[in-house]
Amino acid sequence: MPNDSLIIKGGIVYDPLNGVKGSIKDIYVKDGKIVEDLSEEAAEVIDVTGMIVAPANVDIHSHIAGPKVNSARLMRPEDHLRDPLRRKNGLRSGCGFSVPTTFVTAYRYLLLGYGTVMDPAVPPLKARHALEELEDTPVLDKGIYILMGNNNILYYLLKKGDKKSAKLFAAWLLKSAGGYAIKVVNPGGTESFKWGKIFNSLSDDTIWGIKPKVVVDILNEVACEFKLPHPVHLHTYNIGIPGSYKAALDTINAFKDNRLHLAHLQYFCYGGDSWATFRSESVKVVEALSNYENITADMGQVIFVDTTTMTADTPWEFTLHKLAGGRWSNSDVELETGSGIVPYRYRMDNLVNSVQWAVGLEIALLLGPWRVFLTTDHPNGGPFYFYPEVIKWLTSADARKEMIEKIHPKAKKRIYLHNIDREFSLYEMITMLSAAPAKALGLKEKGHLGAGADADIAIYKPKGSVAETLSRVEYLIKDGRVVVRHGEIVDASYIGRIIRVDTGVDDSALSNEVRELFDKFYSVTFSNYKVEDVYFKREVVKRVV
Amino acid sequence: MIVLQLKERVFLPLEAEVISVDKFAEAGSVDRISKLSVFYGRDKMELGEFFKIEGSIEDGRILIEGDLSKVKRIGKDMSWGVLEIHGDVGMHLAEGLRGGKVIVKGNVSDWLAMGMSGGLIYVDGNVGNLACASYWGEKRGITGGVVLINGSVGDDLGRRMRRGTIVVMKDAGDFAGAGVIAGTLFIMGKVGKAPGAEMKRGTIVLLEEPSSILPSFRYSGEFRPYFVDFYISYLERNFPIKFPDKLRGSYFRRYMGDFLQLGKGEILVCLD
Amino acid sequence: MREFCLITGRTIKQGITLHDGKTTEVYRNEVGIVYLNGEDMEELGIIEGSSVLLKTDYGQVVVRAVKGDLPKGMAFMPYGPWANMLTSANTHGTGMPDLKGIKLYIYPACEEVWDWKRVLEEVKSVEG
Amino acid sequence: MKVENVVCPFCGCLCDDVIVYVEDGAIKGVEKACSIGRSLFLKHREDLSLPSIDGRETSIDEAINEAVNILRDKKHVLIYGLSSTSIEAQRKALELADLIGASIDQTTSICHGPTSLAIHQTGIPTCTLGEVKNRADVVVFWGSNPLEAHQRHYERYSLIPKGMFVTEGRRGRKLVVVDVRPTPSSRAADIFIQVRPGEDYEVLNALRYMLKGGKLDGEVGGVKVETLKSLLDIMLSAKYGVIFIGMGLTMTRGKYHNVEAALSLAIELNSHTRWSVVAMRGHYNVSGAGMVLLWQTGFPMAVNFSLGYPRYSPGEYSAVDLLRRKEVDAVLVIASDPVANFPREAVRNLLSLPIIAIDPKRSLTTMVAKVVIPTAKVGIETEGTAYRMDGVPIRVKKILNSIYPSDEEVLDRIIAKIKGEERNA
Amino acid sequence: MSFKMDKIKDTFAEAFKMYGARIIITAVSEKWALESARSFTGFATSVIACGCEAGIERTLSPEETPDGRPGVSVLIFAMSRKGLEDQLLRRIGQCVLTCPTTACFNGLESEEVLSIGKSIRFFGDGYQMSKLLDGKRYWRIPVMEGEFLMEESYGVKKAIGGGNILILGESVDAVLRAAEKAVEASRKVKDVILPFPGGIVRSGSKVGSKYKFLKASTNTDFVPQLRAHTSGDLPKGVKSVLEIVFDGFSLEAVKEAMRLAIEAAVEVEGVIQISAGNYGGNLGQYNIYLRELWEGS
Repeated sequence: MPNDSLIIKGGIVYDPLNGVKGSIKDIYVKDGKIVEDLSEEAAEVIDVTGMIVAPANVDIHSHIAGPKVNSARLMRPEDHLRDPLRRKNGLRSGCGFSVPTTFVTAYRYLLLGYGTVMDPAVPPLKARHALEELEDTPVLDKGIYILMGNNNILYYLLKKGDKKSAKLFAAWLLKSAGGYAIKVVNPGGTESFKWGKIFNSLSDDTIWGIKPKVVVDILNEVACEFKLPHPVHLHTYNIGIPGSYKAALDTINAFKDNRLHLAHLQYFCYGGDSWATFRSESVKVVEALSNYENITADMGQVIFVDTTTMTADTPWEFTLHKLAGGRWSNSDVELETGSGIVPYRYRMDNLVNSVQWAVGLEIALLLGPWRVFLTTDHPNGGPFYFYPEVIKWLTSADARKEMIEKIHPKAKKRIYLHNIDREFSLYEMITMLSAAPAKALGLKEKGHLGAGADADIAIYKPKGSVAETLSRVEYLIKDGRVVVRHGEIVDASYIGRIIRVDTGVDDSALSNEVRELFDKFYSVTFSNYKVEDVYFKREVVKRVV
Repeated sequence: MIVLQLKERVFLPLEAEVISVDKFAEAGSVDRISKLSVFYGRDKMELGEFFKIEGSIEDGRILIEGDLSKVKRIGKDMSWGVLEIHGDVGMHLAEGLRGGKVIVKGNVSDWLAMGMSGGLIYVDGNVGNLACASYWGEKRGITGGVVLINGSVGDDLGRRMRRGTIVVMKDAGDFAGAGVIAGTLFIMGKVGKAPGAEMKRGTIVLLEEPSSILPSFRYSGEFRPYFVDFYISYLERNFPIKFPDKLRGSYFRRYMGDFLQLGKGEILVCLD
Repeated sequence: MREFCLITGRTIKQGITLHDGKTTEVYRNEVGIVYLNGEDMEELGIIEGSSVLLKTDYGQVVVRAVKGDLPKGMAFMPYGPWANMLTSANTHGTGMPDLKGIKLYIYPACEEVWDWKRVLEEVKSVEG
Repeated sequence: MKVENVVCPFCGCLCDDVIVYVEDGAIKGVEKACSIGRSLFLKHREDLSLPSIDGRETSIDEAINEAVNILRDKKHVLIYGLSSTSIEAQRKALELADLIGASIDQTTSICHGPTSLAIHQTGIPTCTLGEVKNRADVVVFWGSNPLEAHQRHYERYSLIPKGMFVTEGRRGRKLVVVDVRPTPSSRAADIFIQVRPGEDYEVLNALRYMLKGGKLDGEVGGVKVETLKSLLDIMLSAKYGVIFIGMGLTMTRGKYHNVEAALSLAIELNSHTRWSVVAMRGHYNVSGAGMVLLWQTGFPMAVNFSLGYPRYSPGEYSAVDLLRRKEVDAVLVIASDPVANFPREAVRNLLSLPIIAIDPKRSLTTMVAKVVIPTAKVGIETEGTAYRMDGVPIRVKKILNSIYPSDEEVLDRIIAKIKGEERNA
Repeated sequence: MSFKMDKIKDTFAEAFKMYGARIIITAVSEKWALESARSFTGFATSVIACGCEAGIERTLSPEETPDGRPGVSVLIFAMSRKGLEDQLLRRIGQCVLTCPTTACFNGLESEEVLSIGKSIRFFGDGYQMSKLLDGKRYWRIPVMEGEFLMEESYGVKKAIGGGNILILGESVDAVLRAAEKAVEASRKVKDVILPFPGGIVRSGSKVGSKYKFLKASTNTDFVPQLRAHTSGDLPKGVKSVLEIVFDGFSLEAVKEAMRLAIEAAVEVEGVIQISAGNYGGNLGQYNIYLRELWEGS
């Protein structure tokens, strides 16, 4: 390490979790952690007088690595062609745009002030793949959520009524795959698509004869009983279609008693009964959510760019392929899940896209920074490095007005955004980017600058507006190392951590039946299934029992 | 006019996208032009290290002489002026051409005019594969301009072209006009396998019956397409090109397809 | 002169002998080989196991001729240095050379099946 | 010692149930592997390469130094191979390519490269081999011969096994083989369709046309239309169908267009029932090489770093083309044998260039290389990740020790030396 | 010319602004190009009742036409853009599209254009095809005979209508002979057409009528047999009057055509006077003084 002690001197500190709201104070760093005090002689002093000092940002939901991201890369050479990045300062070269290469992903996140990014959808069978990509996504701390909502073994056990085995299996799966949280995507829907059926429901019988709600309930119990730091991360049914808000209401109602995270909520706030009557129903969803502090969400904001959609919601991607035409990739992963990919361009002159754009902002502005976090569901709504654009819209009603003038003229009658005056302050924005998602993730050492926190610190030079200020860091300190200095990456030579949970459920806890199912139906042997420790070169294990 | 002469043969690829009227005009003087950067393999070098450069760019004309078969990306994104090449030339010639003329007295390698949107290319020789083709994964190929090739071309001519006119006076390889969205191709020699595969709209005019027509194309009669007379008159009058006499006023056999797509494209085969 | 269609591909024996080593006799026996249709062999007067000279537009090689279950007019060779004496390096802009479906001419030969050294000599022999 | 669940590092099947018996530091027995896999394990110490420079035996260190000298001096190096080594080594190869502004290509360009090209154009509906085992009631092998190239494919994944929803195994499946010639694989088929060489595109085109309701008669590509009609009926009647595509599509006339047609057929069939396509990848980690290339550069093969950033151009930066045009001045071969596998014209130019060969085994390439660096065999003497043909990553094992460093280590040392850092051997 | 100037009345022709277009009709032969052109220009004598005035400008050799086939150049004038658009649609649709082997091109480069092809293409019932060449769009509309090729857009520009001369003479024979000569002479001029049958009109008109529903009526002042009721400006001995009307793209071209027409007519025996129709300068924006036609020549 270049220097294991740092004093960040004279900055204007924003630390929402500790209630610090723009006080001038020094931050002390030792051995990668924030400490109470430090002697000045031993430490490197970085004078940040006049600059904004905040916890490094945390992205709760961004598809940056793994099989479907790589499949998307394969599908889109023309997308990479437009955004090449040269090798310089010892950084690796690569390509950007909608599915950036791993190094470029890391570099761009770092310059935006991020220290932690979570990939939200990894099939356990291919977890190694995600972890390998994350190893090539340097500096950032990363975690993966494990897809379980369509797992055949889980359904099999539930059908048998063996809830205990089901729970143990889920906990084992999370551990075996090196996951941080349980991810559920259109429960029952992905499996049904393997049978050629489009299935979207919580309460209808899946092809297993089990209602998806039962599966999510069990997974909620797992999250609860095993004290998982992050609750079930749920992408519910009916994504993206007219009337999807009913699915959101249904979902909220079904799981209102649990901790829960609703992924890219924006896509579940649409009204209307056809594309022609497509409209925002964000207010209804916000109303339903306002009573349940235990449920968080992220935006899934839409940006008007050519991007690549990808999700484990395979029936939805197939539907989108039929709607949009053009390329379609799909990958069914044995017994577990699947994924679909469709390139898509959000257009300002498209009424539906215009409404989608507004909806994301509506829910964020109405529910506030502690409840809804900034994401674009990268790259589904647009690449993550468009976040400064989103910040602009969240922090400036004028900027929103300007956009509303540009979008489809009929959109205004279908949205609420023009009625919302709220503008997030710098403090609120920092909350939304760091403190709140870290809290929702249960990452106690992230998202704040109190003693004991990881020394992941973003330092910004104040510029004309909040959005401009937050658009690029002047310094980024990661684990106490100066990664960005004077707005340029100076050190990206280490791989960052994998943050995962250990549920304590080992192979021995699995019933013989599960082992038999495994041996019979998987195409890899049981002993070659579990992700080996070698894939966690630097890791933080959250032991939860 | 500015004249570039290749000093000696190069063996490794020389990336010379700086050779274009736009970039020369921007540089201004011969001195500054010769300092423009090129890549020889991984080495960044100056244009003047490879070429003897004389003249002035004021009239927007460039003449290059020598065996340029390893020199790539000449004329990238050029928008005006005349670029004349005497000698064989390497890959990616006139990529993204927007305007002006590129004239080659020699053969051209693969990937001629990818992403072209306007201007004229005239090649008095043969052209390689993927001429005027869409980049991998790109929905659209060239979106305009006129490309005249006096010799033959390789495979995948005009892939997914959106607009524009391509004339090949001799043979074309396999999958000529694959995925054409619109535009017109004339192939006045033999054509390889599967012309027009996946084409949506657009026209492929052939002098000779192809060896086979895909099952997804349908025979659609014989007729006199008067627009062919118009096209050849236009092209012959404006460019140094002469179509076979047989074409004028002729009847054509029409195949419509590709019915895997819209089925609104056509292959017209000139009848005797 | 009759024209044959050359197809190259994998065989089990090629896969097995690969691990003996590419310079070994067993490898040559299994890879320096062409499979032909029985009737074709009779027509050409080629005796099972005898040497044949194969020629394409891209090169020539001497290998052992063996009867195989093939349609008439087709010749099959396992992937390897011998087959690649006959294949075309033209990739048509795709990176994939023409490795299957090549026009082939077959002549009886009295020469022994080439070994890897002879193959490399032949590679170098013609200036391009 | 009996080692169970060993992963076989030969073909894209990456069978992970192999049993290997080790005695006195050598492999004495192999169970469950196919005949090629057995040969690989049992003969892995035969015909090994030795460290050498210009044919003169030397030390690993000297060979590495000589390699560094070449790589440092040359302006445009081709790095080629990669498909038979670990992800770890492939990563390093890419880092090296980025560092020295090389072109890097992997064996897929002469294997399933056209499949990648087709995926760029259409996308691909695909699945893991376990889905085939559990669901597929119709499997089509098009231009591939698994019984010779992927010997346990039928047995483990595609034909024989009893799956969760195909409980009868072989009896629950229809096997269709499409090829230009009868093969052992076609003999096991319920339906064998023999296509005239080079006309697969037309046949696929006809199937797609009929799927869209088009009427045809006579024959296409040497196949009677009625036969195609019945094939289409079988395809439509499948609950879950899988097309396995092989070199018969990628290497013949039409190349990526053939694959594009196969992918399009599968995509279009998905409007009726479920169909997937799986490419029958050859080398055990050729998929992985593509994966690493994709996540580090955005492209699956044929990448050039001359300008300091990745550029992709098959037909330009692909190995055969670079050699045919002689556009490189040195070649670094990692775990591959281009001298044996490339067409003559490309080999001729290759022989005139300085070659650095990193390979555990002797090959025609090591025989003519200027520098040979032997390494430990991945999957026997060193561990690492490999990706099965369906993209499932599996950890290959270390069973024995080697006196040689791994590919990863060799490349890492080369990189360090070029960067001017010394790294301990 | 001055020696005959006394026969030319010192008056002016009153011309007005119109919109004009040039259409080039080609076909396999001049015959069929002409057939189409005649049909196109038929019933296009006067805007008052025809909606436009049109005429054949000249025939074109294959070298002169866009598609290398024989062709005819046709000019058409109307009082407004809209009117012109309407007439082009009708006439191309009914007289060119319908006529065997024809193709229809724009013959006037102008910044202002009318998109006609985009409407007529629908005749193709979805089977029409578009072609874009050198920035111009063309439509290929399938028809039973083969295909109808037409350009999408036609240049229009402001033009002059109603340039005219009146030939006053001592007999019908004389004025007709003179008028024929005048027509022949003026047809050499580019950019001008003579819209009436054979280029000649006998029923010159004045603005208005005693009948409220009529906008124009016979030009009483020049009707010899109505001398009893009129002002008596008509010279003695005039027994018959014929008019030639000129429409063109420029005042210069109209003037040139009028000048050549007068020169040819005035020489004919039996011609007493060359005059012109005007309405005291109330109708048109242009007053073309006959005697000034020779100024500068």
